[in-house]
Amino acid sequence: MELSLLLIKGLIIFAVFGITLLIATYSTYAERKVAAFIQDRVGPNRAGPFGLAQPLADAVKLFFKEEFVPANANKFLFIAGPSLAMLTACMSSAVIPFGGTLIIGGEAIHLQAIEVNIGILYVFGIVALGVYGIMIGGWASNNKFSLLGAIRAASQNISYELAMGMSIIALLLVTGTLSMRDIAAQQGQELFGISGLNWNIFYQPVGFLIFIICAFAETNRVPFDLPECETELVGGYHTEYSSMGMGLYLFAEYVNIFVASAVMATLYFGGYNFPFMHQLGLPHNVVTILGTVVLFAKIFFFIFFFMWVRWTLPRFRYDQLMNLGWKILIPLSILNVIVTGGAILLKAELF
Amino acid sequence: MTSIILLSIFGILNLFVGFMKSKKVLMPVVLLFLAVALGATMFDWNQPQSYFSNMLSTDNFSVGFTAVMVLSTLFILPFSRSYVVAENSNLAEYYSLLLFALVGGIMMVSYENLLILFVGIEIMSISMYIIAGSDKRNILSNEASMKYFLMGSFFTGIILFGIALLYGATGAFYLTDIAAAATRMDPATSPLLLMGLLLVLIGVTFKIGAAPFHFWTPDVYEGTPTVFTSYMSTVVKTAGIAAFYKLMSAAFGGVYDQWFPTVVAITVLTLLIGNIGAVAQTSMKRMLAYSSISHAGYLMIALTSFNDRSENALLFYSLAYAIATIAAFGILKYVGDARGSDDYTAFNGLGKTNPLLAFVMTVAMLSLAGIPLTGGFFGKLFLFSAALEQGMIWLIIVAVLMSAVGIYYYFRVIIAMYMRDAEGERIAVDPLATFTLISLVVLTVLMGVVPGLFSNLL
Amino acid sequence: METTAPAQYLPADYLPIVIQFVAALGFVIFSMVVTHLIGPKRKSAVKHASWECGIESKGDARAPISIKYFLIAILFVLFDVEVIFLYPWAVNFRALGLDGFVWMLMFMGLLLTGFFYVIRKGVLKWE
Amino acid sequence: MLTALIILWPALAALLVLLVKGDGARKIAFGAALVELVLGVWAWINFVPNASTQFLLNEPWIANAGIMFKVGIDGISLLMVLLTVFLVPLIILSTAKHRYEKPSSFYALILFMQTGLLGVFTALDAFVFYFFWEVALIPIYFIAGMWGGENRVRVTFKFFIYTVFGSLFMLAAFVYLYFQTPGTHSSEEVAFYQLVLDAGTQSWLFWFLFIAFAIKMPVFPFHTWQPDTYTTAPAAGTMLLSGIMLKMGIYGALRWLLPVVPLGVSQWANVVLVLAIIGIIYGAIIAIRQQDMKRLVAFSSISHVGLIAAGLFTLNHHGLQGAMIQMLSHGVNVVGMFFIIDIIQSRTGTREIAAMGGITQNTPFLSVTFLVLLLGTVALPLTNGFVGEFLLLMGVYQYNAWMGAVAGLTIILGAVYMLRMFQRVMFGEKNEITQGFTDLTFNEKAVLVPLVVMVFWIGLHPNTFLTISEPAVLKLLDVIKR
Amino acid sequence: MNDIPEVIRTIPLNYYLYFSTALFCIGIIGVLTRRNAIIIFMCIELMLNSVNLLLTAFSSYRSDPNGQIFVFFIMAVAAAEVAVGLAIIVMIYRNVRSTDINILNKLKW
Repeated sequence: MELSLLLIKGLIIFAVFGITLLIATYSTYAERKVAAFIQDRVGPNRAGPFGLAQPLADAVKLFFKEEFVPANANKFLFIAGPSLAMLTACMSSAVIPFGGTLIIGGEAIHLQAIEVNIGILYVFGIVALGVYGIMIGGWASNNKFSLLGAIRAASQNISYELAMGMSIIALLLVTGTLSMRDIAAQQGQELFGISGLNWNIFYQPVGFLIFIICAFAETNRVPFDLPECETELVGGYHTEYSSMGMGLYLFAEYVNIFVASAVMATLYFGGYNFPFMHQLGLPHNVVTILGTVVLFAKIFFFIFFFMWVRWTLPRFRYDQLMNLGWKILIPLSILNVIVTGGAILLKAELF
Repeated sequence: MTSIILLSIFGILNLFVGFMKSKKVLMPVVLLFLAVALGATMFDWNQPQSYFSNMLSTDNFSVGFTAVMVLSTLFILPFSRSYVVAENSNLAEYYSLLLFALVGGIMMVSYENLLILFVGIEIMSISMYIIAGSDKRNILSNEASMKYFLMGSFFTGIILFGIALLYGATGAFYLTDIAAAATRMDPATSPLLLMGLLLVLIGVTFKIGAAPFHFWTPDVYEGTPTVFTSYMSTVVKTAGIAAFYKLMSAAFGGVYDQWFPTVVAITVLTLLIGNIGAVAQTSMKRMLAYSSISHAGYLMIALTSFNDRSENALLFYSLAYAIATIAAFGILKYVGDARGSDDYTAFNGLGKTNPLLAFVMTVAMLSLAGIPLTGGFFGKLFLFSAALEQGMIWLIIVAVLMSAVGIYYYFRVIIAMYMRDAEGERIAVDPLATFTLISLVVLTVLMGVVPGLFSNLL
Repeated sequence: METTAPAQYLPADYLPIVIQFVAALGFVIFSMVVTHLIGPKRKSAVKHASWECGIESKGDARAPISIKYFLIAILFVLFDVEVIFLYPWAVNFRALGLDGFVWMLMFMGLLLTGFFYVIRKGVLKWE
Repeated sequence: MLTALIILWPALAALLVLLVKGDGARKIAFGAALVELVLGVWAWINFVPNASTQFLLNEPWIANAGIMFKVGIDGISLLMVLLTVFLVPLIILSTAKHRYEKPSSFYALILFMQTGLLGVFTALDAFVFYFFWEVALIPIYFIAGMWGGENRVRVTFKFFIYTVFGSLFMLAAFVYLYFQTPGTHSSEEVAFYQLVLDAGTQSWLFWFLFIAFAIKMPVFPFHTWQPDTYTTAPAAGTMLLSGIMLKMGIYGALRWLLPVVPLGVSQWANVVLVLAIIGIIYGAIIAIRQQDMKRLVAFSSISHVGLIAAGLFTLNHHGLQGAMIQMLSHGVNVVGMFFIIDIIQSRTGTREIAAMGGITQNTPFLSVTFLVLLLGTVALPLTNGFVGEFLLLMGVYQYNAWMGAVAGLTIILGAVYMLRMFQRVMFGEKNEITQGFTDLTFNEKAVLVPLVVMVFWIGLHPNTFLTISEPAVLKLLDVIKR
Repeated sequence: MNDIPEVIRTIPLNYYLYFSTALFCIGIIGVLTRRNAIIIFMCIELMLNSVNLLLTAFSSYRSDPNGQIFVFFIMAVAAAEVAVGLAIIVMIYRNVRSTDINILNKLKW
């Protein structure tokens, strides 16, 4: 790879990274604002205009807190836990295509950090590693609540990962590729004569439903936040954490929400494509930039959706959670795969 | 092939049969399954066929050994009656695991591709790891399971590395391709091939419990519940040795000279360790474990001789050995349960309290010792003949000497039964087991009087 | 379907992943080190004990927990691997056609049988 | 077919006996043995005295390996068959007084053993021979082990291991020979006879085969199992062992050693002869020192068998014929001796020579039969022992005069220990244990009278038997000298 | 995905061989020297994965997909083995409260 290309890639990576962190940071703010709105309160409003500096203040506060390690904890793992959680959260955004191609000086530049032809597997691989962060942290704390929280988190995550994988398989039947870029590009095709509307959600509504439910569970969000449900487990796996250890866990959660939203938007909601994108007759680069904007709009919507749900729905009981995962979602996703496969074959047969 | 499919389906079905309230129905159902599978196997007789783009083939060799294994299982199951009576909550699972292990075993005897061999070995081994630990509350059983598992998967890794090296050297997993490549290139100059062969050899040696990788056998056999031990020492061993033979003959027959010394060394070592180890035991179960090692040695004589006699000899010996061993373990189970010990002393006076059990045990021991009138004698005779035809006199001298040693420990049981005073009450044996024992004796004697019926099948 | 992926991959093509990894790692290390350096340190025996709602902590936290969790973990391992087998199939679904579909139906059938068995066995029953 | 019937009948009868409980077992077993005797005599009557093998049965056994189930009777076999069918009913009858535990098993085993013995004596295929050789061993092991005296476990086990160990070598040799036969291999006797092997091979084959037979006979120094086993086994077991089973070894050597590896034999005959003669002297000397009557007879048996072995390996007509006739005589005599010892033991409760005396005074019948058998054993002219030992000594003398001279000592030494025993036991003062000694019962007479008759029959008209075996022996010699 | 083999082929085959052999040997040494059942188990998995690597390398160099198919099977089987292995370890742990294999000495070797 030439150096220039590498530089551009590096630039994109750092941009994506920065945006990720930024969005994650402001998600905390958004969350509180949304909560306030739903509960008819004001929300943070002291730091900066409309309280916009609140996340920064929180971050600074976390930095200055005492870094506390319980006496009989495993020191190394205790620190490794949150680090790993954060690390994996940050890695997974690498393969998401944030836009089409920008043509600068005759050279096409993809607005994507890395293209690997197994992008979906990459995301899944990295996300699956996230469980280790929680598990290690909870175990290393040597606290009963932490351990229980960690184990709950682990079994919840792995349970929903199965249904998630299955729902993705149905999607793959439609797309025929594992590359995120290809999947995004496919959705730019025409549907009913409207370009940029060939979204997978129209082919995979059930799959999407399963996917989003699983995404909630994977990110430990309400109504699936049993690993940290304070009524039962104090703080769950991060009971013993303070300062940035705590901070990284919280942060990782929001990064994961962002990534999950981005993946959902890319896989099911057309990614950077938007209706009539090719019919408006705009220049290529403009379309690309517009597309990126549209993608972020979709992502924000999903992030909002996450928060909306959080402040609307009560938490599941653990057995309900497991039953939902194993006895409803998994069979449903398998059925979905079979129906999808059958439909595709039928279509190939008939037309 | 039919038997593989049937047994897999039966295994699954059986799991669901296990949901029924009464466990009593399990045994008849499984016996029926096995009988059907046995029948289906026999349909493939003299009708060689291959499946899955030649990865699997049924010929008389595979059908023969499949029949031996299915038959063995059929004979073993009746002895698990007490588990049925005890309403063991996981009984259906254990039965299914036996069926699955059988599937693995069948794959091991009918493979044409190392992939199938590997999958077969693993299906069988993994089932056996669980079976070994089936007495969950018993620490001995736990330990057996753990040891078997750790050792087993370790040696699986070694086999796999060997297979990978063979693949690197020959570029194929098919036995025929490997054979072609192995004869084409001079193995002496191909370290990859030799190393691969050696590693696979080591791994398979472990699986059949031959020295120097035999050390797990006594421990695992002792810890495992007796009925399942008999399964291990018969079905698993049969599958292992048949797979071993097939591998050596189909893939490495052309480079016989390369591996011959190693295999002879293993054989001799196995014979020595198995027999001498058995002499030192006070526990009948451990003795049978060592005896199974020694029989692995006898079976390996077929590998070293490696001519057109040895296949038949192998089949005959496997059958004779399996039948006798099943009878021995079956009785050991009854005696062990009733007298609370697996030692020789538990058998004291059995000839007075239970003449039938004692008689069957005597026949089994005579067969294992290779005394005429039993199948074991002709098994040994055929194996030794095959080796002698190849001119391996020294090997046979060792084997003969070790057979004489074998008589020593097998007869200790007979002595205990007939020449010591009874210590216990009469042991109750249910009719099905009695019937099985009698059939085992009849079969053993039949093999020992008219061996011609079984000796030229392949 | 148009493929925009580069025609050939070289090890160097995966460099961006390394960059991203370095960036993320850098961020994590940075934050942990900084908080370590600037945070206060006050030691106290009570504070360093495991937190159990203010009650004196008893025993080791790492005690055996319900077997159910292990079962879930084991089931996951099995099912996840089965799911992995579906990926190549799904990607090449159109090429494999009806035959592939039927085979996979058998595979799924077995998977579901196993699944059904597990449910009947009560593995997923939580009290 | 007759051969098959002869072989199989006792086995069938054994199964029948197994089903009978209690004392009936003995009666049925005795009946079966009498039927077997009739069959044997029937074979004798129909036997055409020439060198050929008669009543041949030749069925495929292990077809693919060319192994046939081939049995038949020639002159040598017939003598052994007759000996067996004659002795077994007497042995069964001799147990009448004993109340054995589980009689059905006991008598079934005896009959079963008879099958093995007859199979050995009629086998014409090496593997059939080996098969029956081992089959005969199992019942005697159980007879001795289950109904024997003290130390029976250890002693019988030693005996079993010893013999099996030896016979495994024989098996190995047979398998080797089998592969030397041309074409699709065969293990038939004639095929082995036709083999031409080089001297080196024959040399080691000789030892492989010889060890098996030497242990069975037993020849010095392979005899160590014998005295203990004879002493420990129940009377019937001892009679079976010494009367018939011992002949298996001699017969085996005659049939499967001498003609198969003649070069090997000629190479080692000297060694064997020396061993045999050492055995003669050794057995006799030890016998002199024995206090236990049963042990005394056991050692005397070693001595006598040594002579037979010596005669055998002289490889001349007299030696072989002597061996044949002496096998018969020894069978008759030794069974009689052991039975009488059993009678004495059952009346007095001991076998100690020193503890007894004066039995003659109230037992005329016993004394006479004992004396006759004893004189037969010490080879007094007109008794059976004389014919056999005379021929044997002649054979050995022909082979080597010095050896013949030393071997001749057997008669003198035999007379010493036998007569000494007779004198101490039967004459002298009565004491408390021999006080109430009663004479023979009807059953005992029924056993002893036929034996006494045989002693004189063989002694006075040995040609009845010699003519049976003569052609076969001559033919055998031809094969050996080929 | 036809190009991945070419990527793999930019590194000499022997390097793969050395590397996976090294991994394999580490696994073996681990199995032989460690006393904790879980660690032994992990070492076994390491051995299996070194085989996977080797098979993939060979497969690429020979442009023969069979090797990779084999890898799939190894993975599936290894998963089953993991499941069973963990179950056994848990079973033992619940009985003796330890995963140290030295505790398992009720049966003499």
